[in-house]
Amino acid sequence: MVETHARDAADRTAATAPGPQLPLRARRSRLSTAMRPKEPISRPLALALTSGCFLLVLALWSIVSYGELVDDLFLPTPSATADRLYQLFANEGFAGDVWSSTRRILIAFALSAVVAVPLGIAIGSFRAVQAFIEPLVAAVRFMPATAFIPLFIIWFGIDETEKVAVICMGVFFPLTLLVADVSANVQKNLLSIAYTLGASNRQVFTRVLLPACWPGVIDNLRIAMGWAWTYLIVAELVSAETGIGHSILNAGRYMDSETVIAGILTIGALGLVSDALFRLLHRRLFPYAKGRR
Amino acid sequence: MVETHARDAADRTAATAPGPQLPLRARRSRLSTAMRPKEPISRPLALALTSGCFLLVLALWSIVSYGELVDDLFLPTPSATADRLYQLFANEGFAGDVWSSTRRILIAFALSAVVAVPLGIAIGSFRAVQAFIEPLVAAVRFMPATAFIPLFIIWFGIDETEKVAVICMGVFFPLTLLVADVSANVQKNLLSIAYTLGASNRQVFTRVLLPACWPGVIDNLRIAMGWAWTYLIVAELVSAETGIGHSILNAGRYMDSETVIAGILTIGALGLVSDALFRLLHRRLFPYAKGRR
Amino acid sequence: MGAIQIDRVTKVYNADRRDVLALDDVSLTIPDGEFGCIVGGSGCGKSTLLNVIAGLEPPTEGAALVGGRPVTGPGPDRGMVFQSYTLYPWLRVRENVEFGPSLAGTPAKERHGQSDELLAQMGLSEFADAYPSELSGGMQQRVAIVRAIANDPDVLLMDEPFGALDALTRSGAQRFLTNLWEQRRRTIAFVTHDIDEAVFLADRVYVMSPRPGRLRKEVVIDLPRSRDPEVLTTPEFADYKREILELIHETAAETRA
Amino acid sequence: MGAIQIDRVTKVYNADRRDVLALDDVSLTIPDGEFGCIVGGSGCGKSTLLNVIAGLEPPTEGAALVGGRPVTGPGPDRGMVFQSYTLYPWLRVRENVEFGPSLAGTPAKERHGQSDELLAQMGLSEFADAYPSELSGGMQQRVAIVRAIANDPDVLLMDEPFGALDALTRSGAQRFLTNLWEQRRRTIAFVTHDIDEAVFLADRVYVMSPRPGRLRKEVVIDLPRSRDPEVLTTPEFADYKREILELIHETAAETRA
Amino acid sequence: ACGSSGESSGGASTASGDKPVLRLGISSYTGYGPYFIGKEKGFFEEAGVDLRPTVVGDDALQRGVAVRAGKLEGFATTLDTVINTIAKGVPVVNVMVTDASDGADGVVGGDGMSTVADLRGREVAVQEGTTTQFLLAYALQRNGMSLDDITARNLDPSAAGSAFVAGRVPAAATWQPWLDQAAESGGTVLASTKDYPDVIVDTIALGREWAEDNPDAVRAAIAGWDRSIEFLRSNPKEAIEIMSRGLDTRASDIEDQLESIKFYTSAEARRLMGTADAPGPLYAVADEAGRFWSEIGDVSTAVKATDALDPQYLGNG
Ligand SMILES: Nc1ncnc2c1ncn2[C@@H]1O[C@H](COP(=O)(O)OP(=O)(O)OP(=O)(O)O)[C@@H](O)[C@H]1O
Ligand SMILES: Nc1ncnc2c1ncn2[C@@H]1O[C@H](COP(=O)(O)OP(=O)(O)OP(=O)(O)O)[C@@H](O)[C@H]1O
Ligand SMILES: [Mg+2]
Ligand SMILES: [Mg+2]
Repeated sequence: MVETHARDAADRTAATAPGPQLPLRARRSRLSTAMRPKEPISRPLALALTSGCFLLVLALWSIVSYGELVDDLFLPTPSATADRLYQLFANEGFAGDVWSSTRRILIAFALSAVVAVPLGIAIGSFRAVQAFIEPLVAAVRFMPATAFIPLFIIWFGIDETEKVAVICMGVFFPLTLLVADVSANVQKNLLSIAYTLGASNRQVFTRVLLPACWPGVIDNLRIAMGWAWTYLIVAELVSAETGIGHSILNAGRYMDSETVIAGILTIGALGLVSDALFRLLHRRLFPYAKGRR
Repeated sequence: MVETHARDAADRTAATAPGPQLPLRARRSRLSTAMRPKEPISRPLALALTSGCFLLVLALWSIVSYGELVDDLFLPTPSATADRLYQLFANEGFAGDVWSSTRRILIAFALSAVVAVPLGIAIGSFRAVQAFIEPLVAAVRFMPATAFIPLFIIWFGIDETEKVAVICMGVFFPLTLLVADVSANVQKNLLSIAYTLGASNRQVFTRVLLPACWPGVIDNLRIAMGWAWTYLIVAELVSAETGIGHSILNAGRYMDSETVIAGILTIGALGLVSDALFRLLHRRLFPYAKGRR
Repeated sequence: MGAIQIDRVTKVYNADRRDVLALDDVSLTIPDGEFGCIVGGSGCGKSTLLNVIAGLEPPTEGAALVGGRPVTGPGPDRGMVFQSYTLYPWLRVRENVEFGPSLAGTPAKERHGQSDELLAQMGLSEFADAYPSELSGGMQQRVAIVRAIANDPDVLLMDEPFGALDALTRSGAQRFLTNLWEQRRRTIAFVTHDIDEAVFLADRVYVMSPRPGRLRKEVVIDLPRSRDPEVLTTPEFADYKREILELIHETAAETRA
Repeated sequence: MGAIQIDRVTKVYNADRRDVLALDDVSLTIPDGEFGCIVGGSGCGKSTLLNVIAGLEPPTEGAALVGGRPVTGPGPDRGMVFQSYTLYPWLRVRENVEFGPSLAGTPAKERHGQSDELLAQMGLSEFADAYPSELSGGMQQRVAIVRAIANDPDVLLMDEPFGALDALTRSGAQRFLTNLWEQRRRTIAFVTHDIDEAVFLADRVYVMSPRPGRLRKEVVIDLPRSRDPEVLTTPEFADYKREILELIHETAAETRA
Repeated sequence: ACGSSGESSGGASTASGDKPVLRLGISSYTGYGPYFIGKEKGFFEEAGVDLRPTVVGDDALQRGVAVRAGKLEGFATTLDTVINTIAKGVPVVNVMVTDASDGADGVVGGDGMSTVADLRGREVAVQEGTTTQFLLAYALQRNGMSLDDITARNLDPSAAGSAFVAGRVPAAATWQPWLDQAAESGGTVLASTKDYPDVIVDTIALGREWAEDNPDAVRAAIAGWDRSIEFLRSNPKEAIEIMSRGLDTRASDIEDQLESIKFYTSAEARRLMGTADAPGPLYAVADEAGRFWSEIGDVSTAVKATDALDPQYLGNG
């Protein structure tokens, strides 16, 4: 994610300034280089900055909580949260909650993707399909999944189906539009060439358009994963006996803010893991696509 | 959004087939052309398809509801919904709800944009800023705004501020990442040229990088608007005395599905309007950027 | 086999409510087995003409005929090579080359034999398992040409295939193409904006003029085959080049007037 | 004013953990007021060299000097024109041309006077209020050149500025540039992969060889000024062209071996 | 838990055996914990009903939605909420009182407020359409006021509690543990269900038709509940553990909560509900709730106690 070059940027600029005036010049250009848009920085510096940011957040949190600037009823200390996190996993079967949330996400995500990807590809590829369905999808995209919960209870009941439906509702429509963009951006020449090589419409679709779309699709699935977590919490708000969202909400009810924060951090961590997995998948599936982030 | 050419696609293909065998060929190629990826269609056909889709949805809704395939407690009829919509606006001051929701969205959206756009541009432009803050933003993106509501109530109270904060929380992080992408994609040559024309780092930033980012930024703001509505409903779920979300949720509790559907349709319509406004803004602000959707 | 005939073709694009007359009543013939080059300034309809022959764009009026049969859509009898690299990035070089035959259902064994032979002939054997992104631009264009050839089309349509190559790579690619053509003698319609390239490669050069796109003149290049780069510095070559350049300048002057 | 001196410049890029030696101990001088062309196959470091002179890339070793002063970063004394159109799309033609002076705080009135004059000289007056997207590629590159000139740099650095233009537009742009240069006599470093273009434009042609990028030879082009397109068909021209082509072929053969 | 509810989603009303299935919607409120005791210990099975407690959110009215949609046979919630649900056209009936809030719900005030009367003209966080709103209205009415005399801020009860503790609202209608927390943070509990016993009571509400069709199952559910309560009283430690697991709530939180809940068996329920001929004290509360919901304008007609309470299944002891 962070592009770096092995040598320090400041060193490199300094190298252009020969002679005795180097110290002063080097100092000036060090600053000026850091301020230069798109100038790469060294990998160690990048790592230091990234950790620095997380440490800074931790430090702020510590000051506010240990320093009792905020009641620990509302913001527990880092150590209390860590302890709670340990307790949750070690003794309270939190792993089960994590799993049931993850399972809901995976099912909903798979269902959404299974429909959104083909539909999106069709929208981006066939003007008729686009004209037919895109405006509807664009309108529904704005309709909040949360508002459908009462209807979903009626239609799907109160078990897993309903929770999965809420996530699907939140993920499906924007994902469809993103995938439509991907397939609309496939170069027309790639298709034209296939026709001149004797491909039927069907072959152009399956053997050119689809493979050309996959890398972009995987990228957008990664982005959509973030939304899924948001809607999961909304879904678990209404009815659930398990799940991270359920734990967070239950804990909120019993003034257990350690658990609330522990749950939120768990989701953040899971998110980063899913991001990383998607990036790995991308690299594995598309060895030919280099230089993507 | 729908690209069309003035002449019918089928006609055009047919024109290549001369002589007496035209009817048969024309029919075959009419179908085959429609199936050809990226083939443009005529504007009237596109319009017909778009309206066809909305009419189809309406027809299905009518069959299911008037045909009493579903209890009208759960799915009201179109006419009942229309009537309810009229009642809401005419006699129940629904316009006030619409306005208070819209106001929340506008404020939250403006606040998010005011921070996310500069921050995103900085992340995309300065490697150091990127290394520092992007991983944090990426992690927080997954943390559901809903889970923060209790904390927000404590920090911001129960007024508008809290609701605005929830929307900001939901919109800010993903928007920042999108804007970062926009500015990371600005061609480096545009900046290089400015340096050779004597620009300072500051001038490169304000006079090249920023103007180069605006069109993409506006595009992404349009997309982010969709999320804002989702979070609005979440915010109004926990605490609100007014707003479309409040109306929908309250109605949902009382099994008043006419109002639920009427509210959802209102949001969909508002969404389409905001989409259209952003597109118009884009065209007005960036007359030089042609061919964008 | 196939001569290419363009019969009174007019092509109008409907762009943004404004009609563009891209080709205005163009007729020309590239005889069977000949190498035809189409030159002309930007926007004179060269690409449009090629697309009409390929069947990728229907003409508004008139017709294109290949081997005497009217063109109604794209097909494997007319191979195409574009300027920008259009190899399938997810396929290895060999798979790209075998793409056409595999569409037609040719058995893998037969395909491999054929592609091995072609790749060897073209000095690309060692890259058979590479992805396009691992090749230089020149090599990519060579693969694109091999891909078109592997499908054994009657005619080859090439739209500025060497436009993005540097001088050295380009002259290599030109030699590669002429060798190939001398072996196989397919009809070729080759679009370029490099006059040197046109004169060096062609049996006939078709000079077009822009706005609206019209055929200005057909110049028969009567230079002996096989040509090698030495021909570039002969006075005959210089004469052809001057003639064509003047034609182009004239058309430009007319258009401006 | 400024001669361009490259003094034992070595440039190593650190790409994906693999180091690329883009320039290996290159020294050359383009005398004050001369037109220098740099040619060579793809990847031989032409662009890198220009970027080092511009101050956009620091050399790993050695130094570039312009007008005797060492280069430490980009500055308005060295104007740049790239191949791909780098006009600012949100600025009108006039505003693009005035971009440099406006950065320096030149008053609007003065700026306008100067840009009006330059645009008129270059036959671009009627497009002063157009956006770049409304211009053809050739016109865009002319505006890019005018933009560099308007800033009155000591030297002009041009990286394949005409690479994307068709033959006709290109020869127009070449004449435009030589006229300009003959009036103003700035030192020019011009990268191209078109040998014709190099010989036609240059006082000196610097031939480079790739992997690693080295200066192969400096060829002094002793053709009379002002040159017109007729010179392209003279035997002297052909000789220079052949010499350079052979140098390039040799370097290519060596690299492959 | 998801597994078992998944199986029953088909809406089958008879189980694997001959025992009718009773899917009962609950929330994670401690007062509903005994259902898990009865289920785990087999008390319901033995009595002749396959009772399956199913957590459906904090929002009791959504349990009503689920009953109407045929996703549940019945639900447990407060009497006032059932009245509200009936008013919306969901045909359910209360067959049993299971517990009473004994300090679990209340109204807190700060700023030197000490009585309900001090609420006049003040801002009070209270969620529309919920039990806490009913309790607030009840308390106000006992003090000669009504909801019109305060400024209501719509806020979910937990959020209301935390907003009060954080000093964001001067008063709030909320529940435990926020009431205790509010008192600790310097607030005063102005009124709670300790002051108004047997006003906020939890009941078993069943689909009217289902109850009529399965009278034995209803009686079995009541019998199972009785045994669960006996178990809770005799084996509190194990019972709390079962409840903690079932409700996914810490045992210590459950213990705290139990202090403000009074459980009833069918004997006590008979006293509160009475019989059709001799209505118990709950009839008055039910009538009041019916009136309340119709007055604040959510529904047009006031539900009568006789439409909401059906003591026939309690037997005669
Ligand atoms: N799809 C299209 N829609 C509308 N106008 C088009 C389209 N394609 C080409 N044109 C217009 O038709 C004319 C001819 O275009 P064409 O691409 O055939 O020219 P060309 O000779 O290939 O030019 P170049 O040398 O720049 O490639 C131009 O004016 C162009 O703008
Ligand atoms: N930013 C960079 N990072 C890593 N390697 C680079 C970078 N820029 C150039 N190179 C490498 O340095 C070498 C020289 O590149 P350069 O772009 O200077 O060549 P060039 O002569 O301009 O080629 P072309 O004719 O293709 O423009 C090449 O091998 C190239 O891959
Ligand atoms: Mg073209
Ligand atoms: Mg270069």
